[in-house]
Amino acid sequence: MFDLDVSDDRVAVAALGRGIGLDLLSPVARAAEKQRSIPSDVHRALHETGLTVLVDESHGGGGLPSIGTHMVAIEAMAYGDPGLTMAALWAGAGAILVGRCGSPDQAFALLPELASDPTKQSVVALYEGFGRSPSESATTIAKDSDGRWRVTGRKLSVPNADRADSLIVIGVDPSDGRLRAALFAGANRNSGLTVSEDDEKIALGATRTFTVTIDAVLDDAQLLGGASAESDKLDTAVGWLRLMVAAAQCGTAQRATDYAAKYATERVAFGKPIASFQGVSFLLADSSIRIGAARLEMLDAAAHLDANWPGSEAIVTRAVNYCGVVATTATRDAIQVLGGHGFITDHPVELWYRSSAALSVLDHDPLLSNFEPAL
Amino acid sequence: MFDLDVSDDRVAVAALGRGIGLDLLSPVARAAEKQRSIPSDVHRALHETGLTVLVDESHGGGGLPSIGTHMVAIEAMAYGDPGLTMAALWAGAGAILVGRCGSPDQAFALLPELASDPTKQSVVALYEGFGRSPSESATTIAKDSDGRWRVTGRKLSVPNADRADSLIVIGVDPSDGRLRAALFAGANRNSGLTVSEDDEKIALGATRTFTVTIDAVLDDAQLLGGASAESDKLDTAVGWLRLMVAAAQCGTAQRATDYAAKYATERVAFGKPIASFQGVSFLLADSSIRIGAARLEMLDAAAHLDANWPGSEAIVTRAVNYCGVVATTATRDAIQVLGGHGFITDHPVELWYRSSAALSVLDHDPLLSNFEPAL
Amino acid sequence: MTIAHETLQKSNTLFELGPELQEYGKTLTEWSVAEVRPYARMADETHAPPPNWKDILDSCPVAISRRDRHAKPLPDFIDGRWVRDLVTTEALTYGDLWVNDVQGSGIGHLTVKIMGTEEQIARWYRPIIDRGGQAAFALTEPGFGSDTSMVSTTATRDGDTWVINGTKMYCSGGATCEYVVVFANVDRSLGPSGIKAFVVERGNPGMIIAKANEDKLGIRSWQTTELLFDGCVVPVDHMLGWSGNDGATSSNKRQPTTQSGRGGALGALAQNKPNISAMGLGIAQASIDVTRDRLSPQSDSFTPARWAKIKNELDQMDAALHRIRRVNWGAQSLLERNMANKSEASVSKAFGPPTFERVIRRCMQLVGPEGSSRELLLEKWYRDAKILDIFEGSAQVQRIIIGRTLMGADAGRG
Amino acid sequence: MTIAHETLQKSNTLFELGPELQEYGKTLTEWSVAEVRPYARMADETHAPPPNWKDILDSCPVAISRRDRHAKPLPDFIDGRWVRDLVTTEALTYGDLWVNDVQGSGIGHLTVKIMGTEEQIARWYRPIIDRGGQAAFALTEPGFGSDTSMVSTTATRDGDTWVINGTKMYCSGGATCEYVVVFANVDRSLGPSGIKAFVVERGNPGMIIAKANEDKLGIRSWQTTELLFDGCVVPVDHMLGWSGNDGATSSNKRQPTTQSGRGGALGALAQNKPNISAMGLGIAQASIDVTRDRLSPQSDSFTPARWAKIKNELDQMDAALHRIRRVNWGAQSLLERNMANKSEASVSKAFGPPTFERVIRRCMQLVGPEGSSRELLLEKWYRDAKILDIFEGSAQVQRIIIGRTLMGADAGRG
Repeated sequence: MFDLDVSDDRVAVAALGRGIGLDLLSPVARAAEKQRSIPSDVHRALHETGLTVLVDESHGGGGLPSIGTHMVAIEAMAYGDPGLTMAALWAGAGAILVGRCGSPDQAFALLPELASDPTKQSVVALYEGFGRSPSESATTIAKDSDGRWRVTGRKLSVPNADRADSLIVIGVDPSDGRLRAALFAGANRNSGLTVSEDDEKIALGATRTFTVTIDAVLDDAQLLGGASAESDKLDTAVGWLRLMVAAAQCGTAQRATDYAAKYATERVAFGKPIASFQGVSFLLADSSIRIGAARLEMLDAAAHLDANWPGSEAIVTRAVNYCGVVATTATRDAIQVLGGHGFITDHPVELWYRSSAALSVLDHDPLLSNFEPAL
Repeated sequence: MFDLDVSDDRVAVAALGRGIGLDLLSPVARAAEKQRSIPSDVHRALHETGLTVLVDESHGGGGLPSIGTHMVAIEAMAYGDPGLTMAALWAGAGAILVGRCGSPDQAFALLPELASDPTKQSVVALYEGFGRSPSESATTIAKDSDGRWRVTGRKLSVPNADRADSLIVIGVDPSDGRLRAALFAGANRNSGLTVSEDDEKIALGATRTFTVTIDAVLDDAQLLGGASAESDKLDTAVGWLRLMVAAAQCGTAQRATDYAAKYATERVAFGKPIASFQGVSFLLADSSIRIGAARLEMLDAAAHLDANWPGSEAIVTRAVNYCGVVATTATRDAIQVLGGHGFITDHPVELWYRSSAALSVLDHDPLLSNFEPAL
Repeated sequence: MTIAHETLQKSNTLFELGPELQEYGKTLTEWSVAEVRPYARMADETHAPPPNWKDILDSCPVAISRRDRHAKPLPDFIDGRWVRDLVTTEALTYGDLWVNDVQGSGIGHLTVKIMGTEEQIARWYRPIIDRGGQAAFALTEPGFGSDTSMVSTTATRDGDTWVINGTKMYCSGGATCEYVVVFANVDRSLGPSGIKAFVVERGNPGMIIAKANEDKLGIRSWQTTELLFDGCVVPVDHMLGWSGNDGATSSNKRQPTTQSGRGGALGALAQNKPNISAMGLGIAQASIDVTRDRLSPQSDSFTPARWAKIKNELDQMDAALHRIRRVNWGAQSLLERNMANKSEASVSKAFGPPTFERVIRRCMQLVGPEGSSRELLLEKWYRDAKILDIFEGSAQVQRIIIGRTLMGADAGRG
Repeated sequence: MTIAHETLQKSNTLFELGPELQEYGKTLTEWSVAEVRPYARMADETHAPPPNWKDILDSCPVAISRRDRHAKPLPDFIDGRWVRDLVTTEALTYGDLWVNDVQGSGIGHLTVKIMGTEEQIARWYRPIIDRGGQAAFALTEPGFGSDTSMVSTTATRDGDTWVINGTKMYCSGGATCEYVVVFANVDRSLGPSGIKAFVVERGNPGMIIAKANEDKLGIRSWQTTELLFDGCVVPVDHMLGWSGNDGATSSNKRQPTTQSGRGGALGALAQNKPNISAMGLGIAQASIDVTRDRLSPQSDSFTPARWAKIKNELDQMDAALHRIRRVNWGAQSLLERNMANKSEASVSKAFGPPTFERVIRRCMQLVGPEGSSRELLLEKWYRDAKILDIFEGSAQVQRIIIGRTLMGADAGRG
């Protein structure tokens, strides 16, 4: 059935997230960008919320939320700052994969530490560019003739690949075309991985990213969930990670629009608050319309993932791409409303403009949106 | 050099065309649509202007204008009514091809009659659909083993194919991939042609159109310009015919925008002329911006044709398609400004909305514009 | 701040219709393609629904607008009534939208329900609900559309009657309905607050059908009537929301107060906006499907690059429509929870229609030179679709509403 | 109505640049790629032009901004000076737009030329033209941008001097120029007509550089200065358009009249709008070319459908830019003929910038995860491009102007 969750619980999760975003993240957003990391006290506080590094209770964590609920929380935190929100999520992303898809041994080896120690990181090497969805990954995890697993590929924008305690590489098993994940942890953390740091990005500076070239040979035990891992669980978990970006885009777009809306009611030109001009108010109304549609698309994708719907990958790809269109447009239009003030760092809108652009390139599929001249 | 013609001469041509459009065509536009033809007095008057059936002086006509000048005149006439303008142009389109590309015998056989008798028609079978430019035509004009020419193909939206005195089919010579034209006139007018009338279109009712299936065998004398015809002349002449639609789109778009602009200054809502709301004025300003760009693109294509620039086909295709985008958008937005009044036949805007749509489908290449959701 | 685990673990239910409602929509869609669509061209050409429209409606597998509908209420679904109505509208319109104009009862009776006294509701609302019939709504005039404060039709008190004078346009069913709810100003010195609603029954002297149906770009079969009120006299108790018992006479200026004003009525009627969007979904989805069905067998006639572009565009259109569908469902699911959806309904109305036009236009263009021919319905739907962004508030009007939600009452005021 | 045959037969000349101007543009483009672009990242990171910028400019094969430019005027072309300037701007910016800020002389001196007396022109305009130097323009304040009637900086007459108080933002070159032309109101009771322009020379006491360069999203190397005027005293004859000889004293209220008002100055400066668009053409075209060069060798890494889409999009971008280029050329060719181009210049400014943003953003996205990295200049150009739709009038302001051309003075007034 179609059933939009507008419950008090949902509202409470959003309020919690907004509180974190506005009180904890927003004030340090620019500092974090400059220092290229999450300030450690903020990192600790985020870790305590249980919303960034997700570990179930049996491994000492706060429990895993549903994907839909997590997206609500992420959107709300990104309303404070998308760069810090994603930095914290990416630093702990491996926990989701291990928790959902790992073997008991793998979970035991990694999760308690991630749950208890905010300095521990588990990251995922996911993106490859070229518009590829995970199932189109050119990274392969193939069983070779002696029964071991050969992992080859090249992953882009891998967060903290130099310092993370564990790193999980997503690839395709050429024997059946299904997803597999290779776990680089402990003694095997670096074997077969070549890591080179990327230049700084237009935004998201709190996360350092790396290009990781993989040419490794693994035992069954290094496959996430072992040789018999269920790939549909991995499909869902990978979709979850990808969709976090869509949720962050919604939060960014909403914040920029709200900020510009407030500015428009206060700024006077030609004798009136500029909000009274339809050239301004329609621009923001359009953003508002699009954000609503994007949020529903993102939550719909989350619901498909929560239901383990087959074929969720395409829905996730579409949601991520549409949210990217909406956020880059909304942050752009927010600057436009602020005019010259939008272009200087006295206001945070330029940071959101950069952040949405940086998020939009990660998982971009050229087939799902178009270049269209403005006129 | 870049040199925009803003001369008095150009202004005079535009004024002449506007006079024809507004005084002669606009008043009978709806009647012509209903009766499925150009009213005969109007047809005669148009013929006398020398702007619709173009014949040089040596064959008794008023002389051929440059393509650029012709486009200015067409745009201006279409400002009155695009359906009648195109109906008259299509009915005499063959004169351009025969005049530019025909052999002396062909010109002598056809042109004097076309110049003197407004009831004579010479039409061109040009469009095939599937986004094809003429050079991609699936209609072939191929020399067969006994030295005759086999013409096969299927042409869409051929104007007045039942009654026209001559009909020229555009195709490709498979031996060199260049354009050729086959002339069906006199005793050969119908041989090898199967003609079936199309259903009425959304607009352009004054022109009846036909689907023409061709399977004919011709002598050299039936090839336009003979077996040794210069295909680059034909390239230019065919480009000319195609570009007429772009010019008509500009005129339609401009008229709809001007009409809506005037309405917006007169119609009052919420205590002011609606032009004072940026939601209205920006819509029309955007149309105005786009029309200016479309007109330059159309005139640029005309200038390329006038200069026999190689590779003009692509420029013409692009101009035709952009003018289609601009005109369908501008007529749509003009209705939007008129609101409910735009939707009823008391105002002519709905006719222009339909006309621009009908023109936009004829020569549409899906690669040159995009479907893009409004939001 | 902590939140209970069970709260965090609750997931959204899937944004898919329940299987029963999906099946219902499919059944209705198949019926409308089989029974409604064949009459689309005729309806357009004759500017009227097909003469046998009642029989056609009776053939519907669901009793939506069958003559026996009062005995057989619509099925309930776990998705709720409002989402069911959206599915119904889209499915019916998928055949063609001539059916929408004959399928309902208009909105006049809904206005009575919102603005009327209990007595008036019993007299004019209940019968329409119980045994069918149509009730028209006359607000728009030649001189205004969006700005409903500009009503220039007047109602002048004369003893136990009101005398109505003025012209109304775009009254759906104005020529065929049982009664018309007419908005008129009882005292122009009061400005917009003098605007009241009156029931004028069919055949009431002084109510003249100036034009039974406008000559329109699209929805030609919809009967949009121009009504002239020329000294039209109605009993005093025909003013909605007022019993006529305040002792006022023609000579005194004291005006009765009504239960719910024009604003309230328009607000309540605004709940219909997502259904307008659902209509557009019907014809836009039909356009995509018609185009795909027509072009797919001809795919070899396109260059590979063009065919790839076309396929991609048709997929993008499907996605765009589903995005709109989701927004509509979302807006109406608030009603299901008895929550206000004013802004969401405006979003729905602003979001869909401009995209429907683009979808249908692009489909015509992808089909090519034959795309604008009456051989197909695309050209009709392109003409029909244009009204969706005009009536019940253009995208511009909706943006004013949305802007005000965002920025307060002055937003977009100009 | 008949028109002479020779008139009808006259054809438009081709909308292509003359071969000499094409060659000139190519030479400049190659130079800017070779000499300007390598410093783009540094300029962005240091928020300043490279320290050797004068040497870089001197290496230019054309004497545009070389130190010897006054001895070697720019070549003439049959296309005319204004189109040449557009070609120049696009070609220079194709390397990177740090160069635009150091390449010109600002617009302060042009304001002197428009508003000044002959004496003032000789004193402040001619020297800049003859020997170079920079003259800044200070109009915008923290409290306004588009609405230039809101100037709150004041100039108070005190004997033979004016005393200026207020804050100005976004003064290009405000910290490095020879003088600033400052707009201030001499009598706020007069409203906007009290706004006059004053020359304040570098080092004048009371003119304080509050911030030498704003911390900005883009064009970081451009020196946009915040100036504080705190009891800044200038001689009475520093008010443009007035000799100071009307005998007015600090005690009387009679205000001098100026030759040409704020409107005239802004109008004349508006001729620069197409050059703003040309700047955007430079970086947008560079973005397309960089993207095509980067992706083409990797084409096999894309699926055929994606690569076809990307190629098609890059072609569409080229076409969109050429459309903008044509509009710019058209607007400035009117100036070549001494015709007004107010509306056309606004069209040019409204048309280009929003599309440049979209081109560059899309290029970043097509490149993928590395598209937003500082490894490439796309991310810089995306940040830089945003200013183009803001300064010298946003697309919104331009649409007001265009709407007024179409519909009269009330259009878009709100």
